[in-house]
Amino acid sequence: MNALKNPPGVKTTGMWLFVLSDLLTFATLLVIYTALRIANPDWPRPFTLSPAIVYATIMTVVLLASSLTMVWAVAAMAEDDRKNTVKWLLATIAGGIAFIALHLTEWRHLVLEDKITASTGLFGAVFFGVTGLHMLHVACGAVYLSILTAGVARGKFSAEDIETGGLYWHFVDLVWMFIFPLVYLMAVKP
Amino acid sequence: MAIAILIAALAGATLALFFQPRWWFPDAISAHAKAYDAHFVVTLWIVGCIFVFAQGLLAWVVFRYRDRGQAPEAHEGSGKLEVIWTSATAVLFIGLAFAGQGIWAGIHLEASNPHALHVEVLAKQFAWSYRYAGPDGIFGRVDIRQIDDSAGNAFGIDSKDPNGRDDITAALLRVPAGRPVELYLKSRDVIHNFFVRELRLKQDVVPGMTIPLRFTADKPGTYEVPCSELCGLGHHQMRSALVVMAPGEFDAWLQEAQQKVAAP
Amino acid sequence: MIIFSIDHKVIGKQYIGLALFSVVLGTLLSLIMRFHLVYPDAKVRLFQAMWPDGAPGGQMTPELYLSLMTMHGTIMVFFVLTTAPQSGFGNYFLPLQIGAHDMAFPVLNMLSFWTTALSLLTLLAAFFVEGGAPLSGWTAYPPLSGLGRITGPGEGLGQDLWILSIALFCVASLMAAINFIATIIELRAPGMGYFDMPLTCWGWFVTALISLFAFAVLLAGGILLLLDRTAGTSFFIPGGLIVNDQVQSRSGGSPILFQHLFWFFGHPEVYIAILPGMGLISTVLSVFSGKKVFGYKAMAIALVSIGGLGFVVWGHHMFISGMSPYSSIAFSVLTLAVGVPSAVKTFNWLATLWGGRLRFTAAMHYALGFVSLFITGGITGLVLGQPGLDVYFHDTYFVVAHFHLIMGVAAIFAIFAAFHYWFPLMYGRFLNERLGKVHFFLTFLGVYAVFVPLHFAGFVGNPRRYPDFKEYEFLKSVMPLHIGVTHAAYFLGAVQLIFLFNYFWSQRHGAIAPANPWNAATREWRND
Amino acid sequence: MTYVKVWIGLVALTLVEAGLAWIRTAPTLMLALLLVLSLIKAALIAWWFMHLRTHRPKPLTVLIPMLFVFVGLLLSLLPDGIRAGAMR
Repeated sequence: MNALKNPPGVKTTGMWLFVLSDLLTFATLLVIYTALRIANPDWPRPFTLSPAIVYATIMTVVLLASSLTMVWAVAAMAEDDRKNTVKWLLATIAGGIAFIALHLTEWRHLVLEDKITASTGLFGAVFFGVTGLHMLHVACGAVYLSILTAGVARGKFSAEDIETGGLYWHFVDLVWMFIFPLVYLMAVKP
Repeated sequence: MAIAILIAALAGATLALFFQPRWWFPDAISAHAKAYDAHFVVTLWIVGCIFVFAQGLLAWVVFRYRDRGQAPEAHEGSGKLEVIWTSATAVLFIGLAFAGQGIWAGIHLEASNPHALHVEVLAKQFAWSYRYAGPDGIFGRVDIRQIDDSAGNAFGIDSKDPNGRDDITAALLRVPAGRPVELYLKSRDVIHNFFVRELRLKQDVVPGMTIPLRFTADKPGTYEVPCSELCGLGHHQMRSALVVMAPGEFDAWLQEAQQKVAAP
Repeated sequence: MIIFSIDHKVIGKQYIGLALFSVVLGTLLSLIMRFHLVYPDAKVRLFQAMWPDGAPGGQMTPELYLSLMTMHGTIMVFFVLTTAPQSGFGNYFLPLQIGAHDMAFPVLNMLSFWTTALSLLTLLAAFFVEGGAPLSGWTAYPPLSGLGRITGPGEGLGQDLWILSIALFCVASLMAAINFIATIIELRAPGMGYFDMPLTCWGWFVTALISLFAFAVLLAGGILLLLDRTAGTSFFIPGGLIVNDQVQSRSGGSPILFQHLFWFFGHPEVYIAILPGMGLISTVLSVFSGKKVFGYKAMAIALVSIGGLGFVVWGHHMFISGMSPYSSIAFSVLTLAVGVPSAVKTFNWLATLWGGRLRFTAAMHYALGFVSLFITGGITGLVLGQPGLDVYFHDTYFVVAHFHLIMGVAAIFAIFAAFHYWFPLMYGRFLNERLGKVHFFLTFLGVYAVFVPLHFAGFVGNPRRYPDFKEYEFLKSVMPLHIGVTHAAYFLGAVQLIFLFNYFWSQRHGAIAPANPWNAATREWRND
Repeated sequence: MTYVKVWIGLVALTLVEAGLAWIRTAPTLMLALLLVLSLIKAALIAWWFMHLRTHRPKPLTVLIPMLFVFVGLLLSLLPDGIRAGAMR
């Protein structure tokens, strides 16, 4: 069976391939969004600057912060400092959970107060479709990192495993860098 | 050895089928359709020559180099040959692509004719309706809440719009021979397809879009219109017809239809 | 743990088994369809027993026919043509050919197979739910597929399961693609450059790259379509629809956008099916003519350019869709351009044979049959690639004949060649050569007898996806043609039993194969 | 502490983006600016956080441009978005 070990770098290569492919999935959603928006000049722009955009900006900063802690976790693991790795991984997971919590609060607000759902029109469809898929990725990432954390604490996993997990986490962050301006900022009330 | 003969025989049989007259295009009834046929024949000759050449060469190589105990020659490639056949096929294929654009331009890139007869075509699961603007030459407004197939108002012509009162709806597409016709294709539910074999025209009818289609039919007759985009379980029964009439006959029909609309 | 094995050889065989099951099922569906086409009024007890709702009294309903057609297409394209040549033989032989100990991610490999199996089960489940299997074809164009059960039978839960199955298949294929690419990039034997790999590996490599990007787009399309169906969104559904006399509340979407997404995947999918075969055929032709592949580098480059150009030609499936007519011109030129590397491959195959000493083994027969079918099926692309001409042929039997020959039958001939060529490595025995040749001759004959006449139904303008041809005057003339094709199809279906018998019989009773029986030069035959 | 610097840059760019909305930049100009800023942010994340800088670039030198090509290709369906709007 798998008696021989893979040379270093295989896992990160695999993750990069996944990232590229998943980026294309997100890009497709955003291209469809663009095409629909072009086809519908009366596209709704429901977001107010405050609180909606302020809120979304905070969410963005939280997600960015979790990327920073992730970088530190990878760096710590590279020096075989498992204690700090666990610490920073936990911080990253906390950031991810905070992001999801903020996001769900925002969804709740949209559904209950602004009466926007996925079926009320194309804006809702795009908004909940794109952010929903992204949130799913964040949630999967939180689970993934939890598994890594538990493993690292028990002495399992190599620096490359953490590096690979980091790639995934940063990719989720990277996607948000497009969702925030295109879905939120381009839908601010004129 | 046997395979060489089989390849040659099957290629020959395929070729022979092209000389039977039974299964072929129907008569062309417009200038565009005739141009289509002419370009198709050119394409067919090119394709046919490639077919005969390639299959023939394959059969011959297989026959010629069958195992007779000879030593295989040792050539692994030739840059010169690669360049020659790559550029030759590139010129041929891409040239063909450009040569074919005239036919395409004849369908979609020609300007609308101001004297054209305008007809709206409405597809739904699983029937076609046609609407003529009537003497005022203006299509009445449409209101989807007034759609009522049983009352003969498949289009949902708004009863409040005076322009719509003289609109004529029909189950067959009747057009005068020799006059340009401009269709506006619309669908009420799913994607359908408007196909007239004799015009060599085929266009999807997409819900949410109004797609224009222009033609001038020359030869009177009745031509079947099969739906050619899968639209559900009645797809194969969604039949209509294009009736090309002599101009006098068409005018008489139109007049009669107008009188019917005017006197409810 | 033979079931959840992470050994690439076992997984490869599992994929091949799955593809064999699927191809038998898909073929049976097509034979039932062919029967109904020419005897639409016949009452068959068996049909009633199998589909009490779909064939009341034994007479098949149009919706049953259309659902069989949808399932036939889906099963054949996804579970046969995508799995067998790439995931099946690729998994088994790629690591051997590049000198790797296994695929880069064995567990991912196992997960990928089981996701594929789950996807197949999900698809088959559609047969058994209320309303039956979907009837919107393997292309599933909305709004027909996007509005739910209101558009017709099979469009309820059946269509949901179909989309779910495709989404699962996308995920599985992405996993497999990541695995293939990572293996080729990272695990080649020391000293083996990209241009030292056998052409089979190039075929798998380019196919995996295509999969990585094509399935990502299809996945997005599938998600959006599923949202349209279940969450009430309207990505692909325009406003003002009245379906089944009910006014629909959705608005703003565009059905054409789905077609773009679908064919952005759908056209490269054709190459996913055929590129591994092209790689293999190059090897087989070279081995059995006792020569090296003519123009190895040109062949590798041609594979890459077919893969690349394959992504810029999807619009030729949409010439009549209402797409911008200017886009059509661009897509047309690019489409005919993709014919160039295909022609280059054909010339190189002929040049490989030229001056050789041809040993007519069964595998060689299939390889030569592949080349012949590739030519026959390929050149009609020169007709269909021109939008002006495609207007007449689109959605007629001409198209059916074209794609069955090139992506269906040619790819399957490559699979037959692969079986005969690699069987000694997989089972230590030969597939029976004599049976193989008999099977080849009968199949080759049958394939031409089935698919060449269908072109002529296309000349008459015979639309595809019709359950019967009773409604139209002009289709009466093609009935003799269809009757002939149906009988040829039965002949063709029957002779496949020879192969199945050979496959199972030879595993136990075939002649014992020595090491490297074909005298091949590639690594998998080496005993190390 | 390069990572912290990069992070501050990312936050700053985010604030600039939000600021563009605040001062109500014209939509087309704003879209163009946002796309440029987002690409810069994405590049920063990939280059520093995802270690693209030090990753053996062998496969990625081909695959990342490929991704851009495919996104560009997808954009060719925008004319049909326009057309769908115009033919309504």
